[in-house]
Amino acid sequence: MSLVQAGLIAVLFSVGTFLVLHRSLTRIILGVGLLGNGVNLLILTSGSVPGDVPILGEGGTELTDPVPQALVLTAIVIGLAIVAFLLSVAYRSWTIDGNDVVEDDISDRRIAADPGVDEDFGEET
Amino acid sequence: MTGGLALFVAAPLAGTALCYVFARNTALQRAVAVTVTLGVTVASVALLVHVDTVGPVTTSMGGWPDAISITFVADRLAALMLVVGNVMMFAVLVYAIGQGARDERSPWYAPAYLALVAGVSGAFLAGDLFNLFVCFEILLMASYVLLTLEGNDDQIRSGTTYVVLNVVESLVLVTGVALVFATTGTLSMAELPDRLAALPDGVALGLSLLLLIAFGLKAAVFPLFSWLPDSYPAAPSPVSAVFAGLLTKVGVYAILRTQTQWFPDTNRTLLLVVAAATMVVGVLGAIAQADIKRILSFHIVSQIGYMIAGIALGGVAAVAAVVFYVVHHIPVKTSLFLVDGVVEQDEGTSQLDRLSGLARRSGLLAVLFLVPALSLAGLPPFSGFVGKLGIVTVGLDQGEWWIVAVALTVSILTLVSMMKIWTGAFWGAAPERQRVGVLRHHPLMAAVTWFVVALTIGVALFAGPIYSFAERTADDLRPGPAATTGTGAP
Amino acid sequence: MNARPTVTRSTILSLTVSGLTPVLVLVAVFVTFRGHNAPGGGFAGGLIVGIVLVLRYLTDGTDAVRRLPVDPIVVIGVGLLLAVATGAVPLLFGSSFLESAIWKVDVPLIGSVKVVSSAVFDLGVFVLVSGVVAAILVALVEADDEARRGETGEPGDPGAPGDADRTEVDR
Amino acid sequence: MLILLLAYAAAAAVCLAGHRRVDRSAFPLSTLPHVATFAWLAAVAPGVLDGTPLVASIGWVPELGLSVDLRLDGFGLLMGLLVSGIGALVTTYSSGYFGPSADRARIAGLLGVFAAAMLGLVWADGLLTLFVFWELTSVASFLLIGTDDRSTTARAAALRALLVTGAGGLSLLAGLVLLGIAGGTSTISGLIAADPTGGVVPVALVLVLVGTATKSAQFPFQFWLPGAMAAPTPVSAYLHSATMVKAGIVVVARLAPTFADVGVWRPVIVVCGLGSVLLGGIRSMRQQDAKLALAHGTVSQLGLIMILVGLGTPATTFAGVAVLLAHALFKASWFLSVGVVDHATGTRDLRRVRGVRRLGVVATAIVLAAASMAAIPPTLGFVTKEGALEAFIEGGAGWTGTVALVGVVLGSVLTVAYTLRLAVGLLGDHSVGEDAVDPDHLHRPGATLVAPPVLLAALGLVLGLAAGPTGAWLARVATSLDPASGEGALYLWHGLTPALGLSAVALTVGTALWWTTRSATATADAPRSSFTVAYDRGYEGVLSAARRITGVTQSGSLPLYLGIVLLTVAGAAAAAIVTNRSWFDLSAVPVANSGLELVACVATALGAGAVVVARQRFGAALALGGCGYLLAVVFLLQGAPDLAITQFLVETVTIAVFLLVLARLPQRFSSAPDWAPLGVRLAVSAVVGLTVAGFALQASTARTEPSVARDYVERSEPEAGGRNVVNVIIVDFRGFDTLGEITVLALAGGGVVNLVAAARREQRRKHLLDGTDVEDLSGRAPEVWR
Repeated sequence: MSLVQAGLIAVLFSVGTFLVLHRSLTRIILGVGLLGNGVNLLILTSGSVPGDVPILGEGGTELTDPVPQALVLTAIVIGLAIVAFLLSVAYRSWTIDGNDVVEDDISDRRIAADPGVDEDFGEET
Repeated sequence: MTGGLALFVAAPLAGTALCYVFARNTALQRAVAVTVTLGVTVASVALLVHVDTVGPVTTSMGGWPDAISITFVADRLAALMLVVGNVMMFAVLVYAIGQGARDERSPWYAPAYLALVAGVSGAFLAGDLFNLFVCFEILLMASYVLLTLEGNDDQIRSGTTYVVLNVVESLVLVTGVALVFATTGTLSMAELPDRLAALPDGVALGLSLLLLIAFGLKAAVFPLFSWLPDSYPAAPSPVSAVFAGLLTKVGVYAILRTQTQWFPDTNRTLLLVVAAATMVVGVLGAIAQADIKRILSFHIVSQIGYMIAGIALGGVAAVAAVVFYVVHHIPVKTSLFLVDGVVEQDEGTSQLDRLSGLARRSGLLAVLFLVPALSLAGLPPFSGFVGKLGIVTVGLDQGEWWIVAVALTVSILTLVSMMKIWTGAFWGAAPERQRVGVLRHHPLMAAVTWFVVALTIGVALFAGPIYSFAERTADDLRPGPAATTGTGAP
Repeated sequence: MNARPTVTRSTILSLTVSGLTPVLVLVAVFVTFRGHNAPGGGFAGGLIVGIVLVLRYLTDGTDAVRRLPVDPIVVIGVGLLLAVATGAVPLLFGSSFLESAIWKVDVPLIGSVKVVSSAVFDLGVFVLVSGVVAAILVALVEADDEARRGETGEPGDPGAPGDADRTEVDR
Repeated sequence: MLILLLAYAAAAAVCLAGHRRVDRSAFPLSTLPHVATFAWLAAVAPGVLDGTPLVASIGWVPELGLSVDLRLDGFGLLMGLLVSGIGALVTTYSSGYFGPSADRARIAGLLGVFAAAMLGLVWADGLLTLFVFWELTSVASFLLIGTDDRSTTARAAALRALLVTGAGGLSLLAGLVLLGIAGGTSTISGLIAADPTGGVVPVALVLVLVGTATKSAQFPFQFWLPGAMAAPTPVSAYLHSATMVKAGIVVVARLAPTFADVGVWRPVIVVCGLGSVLLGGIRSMRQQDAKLALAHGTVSQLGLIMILVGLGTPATTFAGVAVLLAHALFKASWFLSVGVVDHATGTRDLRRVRGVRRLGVVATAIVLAAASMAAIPPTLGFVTKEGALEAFIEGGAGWTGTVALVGVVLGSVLTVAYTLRLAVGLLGDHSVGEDAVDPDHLHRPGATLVAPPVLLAALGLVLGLAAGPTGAWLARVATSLDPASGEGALYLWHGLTPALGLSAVALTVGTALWWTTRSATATADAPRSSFTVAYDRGYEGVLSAARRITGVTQSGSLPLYLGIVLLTVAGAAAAAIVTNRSWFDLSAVPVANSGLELVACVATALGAGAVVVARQRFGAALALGGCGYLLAVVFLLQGAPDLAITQFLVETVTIAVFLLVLARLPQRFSSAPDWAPLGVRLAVSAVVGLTVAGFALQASTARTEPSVARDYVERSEPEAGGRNVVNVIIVDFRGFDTLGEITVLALAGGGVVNLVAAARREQRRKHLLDGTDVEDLSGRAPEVWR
């Protein structure tokens, strides 16, 4: 991993993090996409150094490690699956209330809003 | 058994494939699902017996040498988890068929459920770190589909939280896995302990923490738990029953393996603090809720704390206690959610303020709730007591008094909140409104609930054999001879 | 609705794409089988088929996507089944799951060709990936189409005009 | 022994499962195991009393020292006789007490469960066996107190009793486990033999005493017991006076001879015991409900017994056993009599009750039980109280014994006073308030109701008269607790001793106290005990604290959750970086592998930045795609053409899906309220990026062993038949991963189709509701798609 690559990983993670911390699901998905890119780059660069293409018989002698590549391939496809699914969630969310904002959980807010109030279940006389 | 282990994943996957092919015939899908889950359940019992009597089984995919291929390893722990997991999955599948809700008739239910079976089994058996990640992805994606099956308002909102957080978990996990490969050059879990031990302290610490965060989020430990109580209650009861009983335990299983075998004694204090916080925050959350499903969901969190505490304490006795705790907890938690499903089916709600006098309507249902509820609170003679006793004994033995004090306090608070359900929903006058004739739930639902509750009682009755099995399991998990010092085992 | 990838249909483009479809699919298959010895493979092949489908949608509109010869979901199932079966067959012969076999086959004109059983596995991947992309595409396109037919503004808020949210500015 | 316990369980199971079918026969059925047990105990008594305990054991979880170890010694025999004997009487009584409308089968079944648990408790030798049965009695008691579950008070009382005794039980558990570890044993007999010492023992003992105090309703945990009177009277008679509340005393009695000399033991016992003696006595004087007055009296009496057995000298131990027997007999008789009165007159209010004297033999029982309770000769109550005072005077327990003596005498004064008040209140005809009961309309009780209290009261008299033989027999019982207790004896008359004097003083002063206060306290309503108030406050406090804390920990906000998770990740990476000392050695790390790489990386970073800056969804999606394409170049430069191709294709498909979805969404991002200021979010993002990348950089230089890839490269062509190693890994070496990943893809495809179909279903529904005519598309696509 070169410093530039590390820097790119840092940028991708930072930007991805910044995006997932939004309330708009689309932005979260964009962030997930960037984080995925960052992770893929991390897998590839931390596990291998640049070298010749790992295809035998092409004259390469200093083959780069093929294992991280295989792992990234798997990760890329899983990333595609996740992004596609999340997009359909965004789509469904839009058909419910016309936007893709991720709302806070209602029950949680209710409890946080009035901590003093206590439901009576008959414990008290 | 050269290639047999692969079938625990391949068979459900073939089932998933068939369900896609039969997408227009849910009856056929259902038949496939029942056949496959029953088959793997029976097979996993056979495997357990084999592993316990003969020894661990290893299968390498593709027939390559173990070090370079993906392996499945069935040691005692994996086989045990496989049995408990598959039995629960099968039971809940039958329950769901009995419930006959809209979800179960969805053409996506059966394939996703089978994939969940495959993913969970794969996660238990995985002998390769990256493959473990892939199996996690299978079970996660299946759970995403199951959680949003109906696609209604509630499910989408809570499903979003669930999906996004678990996606981030996946990213953390794969980062951890990648860095493990980057530092050790292998993904074979059999080779990892030695190679990880050779790493500089800081790197090993970072890797252990990354994996801990990933698995801890799955297991819902403090401070990574908040998504769970928000998302599980929105799922249909059979789905949340499986999620509650099983999915968090996959995380615990992974933590158990990684922390005891790869990073022994690394994060003891951290884990103890995390465990205590998890117990307390979970149980307080449960007390604060007014809905059965939400109370039960918070208890998942709280109970995970006990397991983490056992893992933190370390040593054969503690690990045995954790193994037993996991085995006890899965059916207990599942059965509570199943009871909740019956209640919801009959009464149309799980809100405590809208329920009353259930015990008068059905004494049997009351028993079905009370047994696992008391077990959850750790009261004897139920299985929860044995589990809790194991952890308490080890804690006192090792002189970690404060964690024992926390554990016992939390257990009385657990009792408080379970009795809140009992006094709120089961006691009291039966409601004024018209009783809808006979109870509406399908006999299959009641039968399965009975079966699972009977299992929990069975776990209590046969706690002795199960516990000694757990000790043998813990013995298997003992880290290499170099690391055994310092963990006191009586 | 300038936002939608609405299509100004060019007949020439349309004819070109539909004419090229079989070729492109053949290319995809080729990429799949070539993968064992050169960059490519089942994923790449499957994704190419998916992209071809996208192109068809862009040029010919929804009908091109809707009138697929087979149900994409069944395709997904078949692909997965193919992959699992490739893995399981060796079990019947006492080998390991996914154990590969290599046969040398003499094909007229081409000569001796090495056939690897894992190529069947890759074929399964190819089929499945094509199916998944097609399924997602068909679902979204159909929904889009239907929504346009029953145009009544934004579904979440039937009373409000559709562009209401669009004027909101991101902070 | 085990067979008997199983018999109880079986009878209880029949009652609970049979429910309405066994309704009528439930109580007769549940009497059978009691009778059998009593008979068996009587048969084995001689042998047991001769010092050869019967032992039974079944293993449960040997790894934890958990097993059902039973050991029937003399004390266990006495307790067993009480549990089964009074049990038989109570079930007989119950068959007359509960009408057809009551849930007889349930009560009978739970009583059976309780009896089995109680027998297990008194016979338990295993430390954990004891705890198991202990908690079982708590649960049974909880369910029985809540018999009338429609009543809010009953539910609250049941819960209070369960939580207090349950919490105490956990304290007991911790104490027992500690003692077990300290003594290296899992049984009580083993513990006594080992007599462990050391720093942990006092702590363990205090934990045990807390447990016993909760169960035996000792100060300051006594408050749950009066509330437990919400249970039906036979249940109260059995559980909350004769048996269950003795559980704590059983434990103390077994441990005291060995551990009384440990520093903390006696002070704790005396404080708890005296507190209960005095508080119970005073509160009893204030009650108008006869049953509540008895309940407070029970607290007081239990305090006395606790002190006696707790002091642990041979003499007090013997006296404690004797008082325990006397108390069980007269208190059960009292409760059952009050039940009869309630049954006959319809009230237990001392201000309203009249005409009890006309019930004849029941009135006699009340008189006899009262005499025993107030320690009037020649009842067993008197004889044993004398024995107790003798034991105190004899000394041996140091200053605590002296304090105890003074307290007990004061307690006796109170006992006399509240006994008189109760007896006169019930039997006198002075109460002629407006709502007083009309004595002419008494509901005559049947024989099953009358016989049990009379029998118990008469037994108290007979045993008192036969003080000598009774004392000798009890001495043999007490031997099992402390071999030195065998010399104890009871006398109806043993001369003018200080003890007799103290008894006389207690009687006189007590009578005087009753006389002076009888009118003052007769009208005041009992206030809610301050302990109960404290408990309720505590309970409410826990509930509201739980809500408050949960309001913080469970914000329900996804961005906040994500922020926490990502910060945790950053923390982990930072901890790793800091721990690693070789961090500053960057000399081995190149700035860039090639100039092209530098350009590609910077371009990709700019692409990522564009995603954030983009104001419109389309722009952002395209920027994401562009960033992905550029990343493909970075991959290519690293020597990964397969990756580059796949990344390129995936990115294309992603953009297509993005655009299809975004086509329907609003163009711009909606402005939602932010959970944190921009600065914080930026800082979090930067920290996450830097720490993760930093740790990755560090880790990438830490490789210790060669990669497994060497094997793959070597075997790829000859054994797997492929030259593209990456592809061979994917489809062969690691084909199983690929199988998993295409499953994920398949599932996602299904999930997307499902959610889009759900959206369409809803849209169609809405259109139907709107009345908009929608073209029916159902003929076109298969059902799955809709």
